[in-house]
Amino acid sequence: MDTGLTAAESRELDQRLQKRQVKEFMNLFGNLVDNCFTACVDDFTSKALSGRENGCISRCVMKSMSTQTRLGERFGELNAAMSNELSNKNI
Amino acid sequence: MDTGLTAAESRELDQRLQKRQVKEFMNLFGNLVDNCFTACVDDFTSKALSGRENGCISRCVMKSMSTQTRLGERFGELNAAMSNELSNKNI
Amino acid sequence: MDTGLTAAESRELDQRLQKRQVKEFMNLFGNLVDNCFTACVDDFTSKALSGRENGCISRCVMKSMSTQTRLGERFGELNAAMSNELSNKNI
Amino acid sequence: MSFLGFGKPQPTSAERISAVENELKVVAEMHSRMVKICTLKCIDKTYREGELAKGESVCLDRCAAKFFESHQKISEQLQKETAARGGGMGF
Amino acid sequence: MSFLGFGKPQPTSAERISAVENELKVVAEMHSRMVKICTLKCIDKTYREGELAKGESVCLDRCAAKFFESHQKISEQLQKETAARGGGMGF
Amino acid sequence: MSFLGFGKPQPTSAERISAVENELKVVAEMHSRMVKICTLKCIDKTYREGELAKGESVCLDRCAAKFFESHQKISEQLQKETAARGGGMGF
Repeated sequence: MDTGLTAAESRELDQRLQKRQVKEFMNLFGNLVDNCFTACVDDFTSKALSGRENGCISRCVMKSMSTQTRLGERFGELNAAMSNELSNKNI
Repeated sequence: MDTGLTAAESRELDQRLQKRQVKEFMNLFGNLVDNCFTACVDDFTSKALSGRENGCISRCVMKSMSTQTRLGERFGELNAAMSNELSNKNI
Repeated sequence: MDTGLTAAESRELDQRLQKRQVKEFMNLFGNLVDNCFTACVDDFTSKALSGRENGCISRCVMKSMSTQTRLGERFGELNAAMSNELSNKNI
Repeated sequence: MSFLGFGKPQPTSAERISAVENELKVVAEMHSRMVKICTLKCIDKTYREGELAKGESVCLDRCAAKFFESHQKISEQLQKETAARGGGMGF
Repeated sequence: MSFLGFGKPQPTSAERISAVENELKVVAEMHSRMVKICTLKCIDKTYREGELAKGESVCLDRCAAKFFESHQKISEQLQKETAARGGGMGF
Repeated sequence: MSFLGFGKPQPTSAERISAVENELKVVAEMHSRMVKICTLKCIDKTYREGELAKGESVCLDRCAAKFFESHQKISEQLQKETAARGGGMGF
């Protein structure tokens, strides 16, 4: 993206984006825990995760990472296509 | 609302409120997309929206805007009534 | 927690934490309203809460506070145990 | 709307601005929660119509009134219970 | 992606940075909403497998495409309707 | 709790404060997610009683323990998988 910022502005922006990345990773991690815990843990007759729950969580994390990767690729493609379309319209 | 702020403070506040408005509009827009997509799109045998899905989304947006408007009016009335009640209590 | 901060840094941190506490209380209160309203209010043939709804909300608030307290205790214990484990690993 | 204790006299300029900003934030968040919850309670999810049905409109009005009543009731109960338990903001 | 009107020429340095930051925030939030919603629509919640099934992968691709199309469509409709109603950002 | 890599030595004062603030934010968010999810898993939504039933209390305790165990397990798996895939924070 052509941001039209000076070098100093870019540096300031970079710092803010790093903070945003940390925040986004924290959200992503939190959503992952919520999602896999909700889907996999339903037995409260003991206080330790059962073998079945452990397996489910582990598969859930793997599948969620693949989902994240795949959707990230699609998102990048679609976003690039949309940006092109919009800048063609604006010219 | 009587904010009890000086002119300079009011100006600073205005700037922050503008930022807040942008943020709230973004939330509102995001919730609208979530809500209408969840309600209307359920067929993943093709990658383009079907006529039925398009119609549903369009009606969903219209109805959501009316809902937003109507609830905004009620909220304003109820909030005014509550503020009056509270300031009467405090006097 | 040993934060390794100077006194001045601690003071600055305290101020930020107070803001955070206010924010967290607001979230907690908002979630409580959402949760108890969703669970207890389902009759929209009148615009005032019925006796049944009032009772349900009141019990919901009491139970939610007990839940909050109990989970707060468990969270404190588990978090302390985990911190100990981690610092033992790091030494 | 001062039920969360904002809007009390504050010394510095920054604090005065924060106080008003917080008060408006509480109102904005309450509004957004109300829209979400009353849409869920009142609006037909099939979106066969783009206009609000008569029944939906009436339901929204009553839902808004009940939401406010619940909000105020819960706020009062919370203050009473918190005082009785001698607890701070974390319940 | 400029459909929310960010990225227009802005005078001061702080505003230029904010504009780019907001634009990236909009994209990041859209991404995160898409992941949540397409996971819900496409991924089997039993997590019997740790790999994405063929059907799940295809569903994710189509869901991403439909999500983008919906996003753009809703954004355009919102602009038209808001203009027609003469309303501001709060609808 | 340092599993997200906060709390490492940081040069400037502002960064030191941010690091501690982030660490506490992670803990606070984890707490709030736990309350939401364990309330959903353990608390009877009819609210016929205002006191926690014995079964609910025990369920909360076990849910808290399992939530922590899941949190730690997922955090470790995420680190391993991310390293194995050579990916950054976006998976």
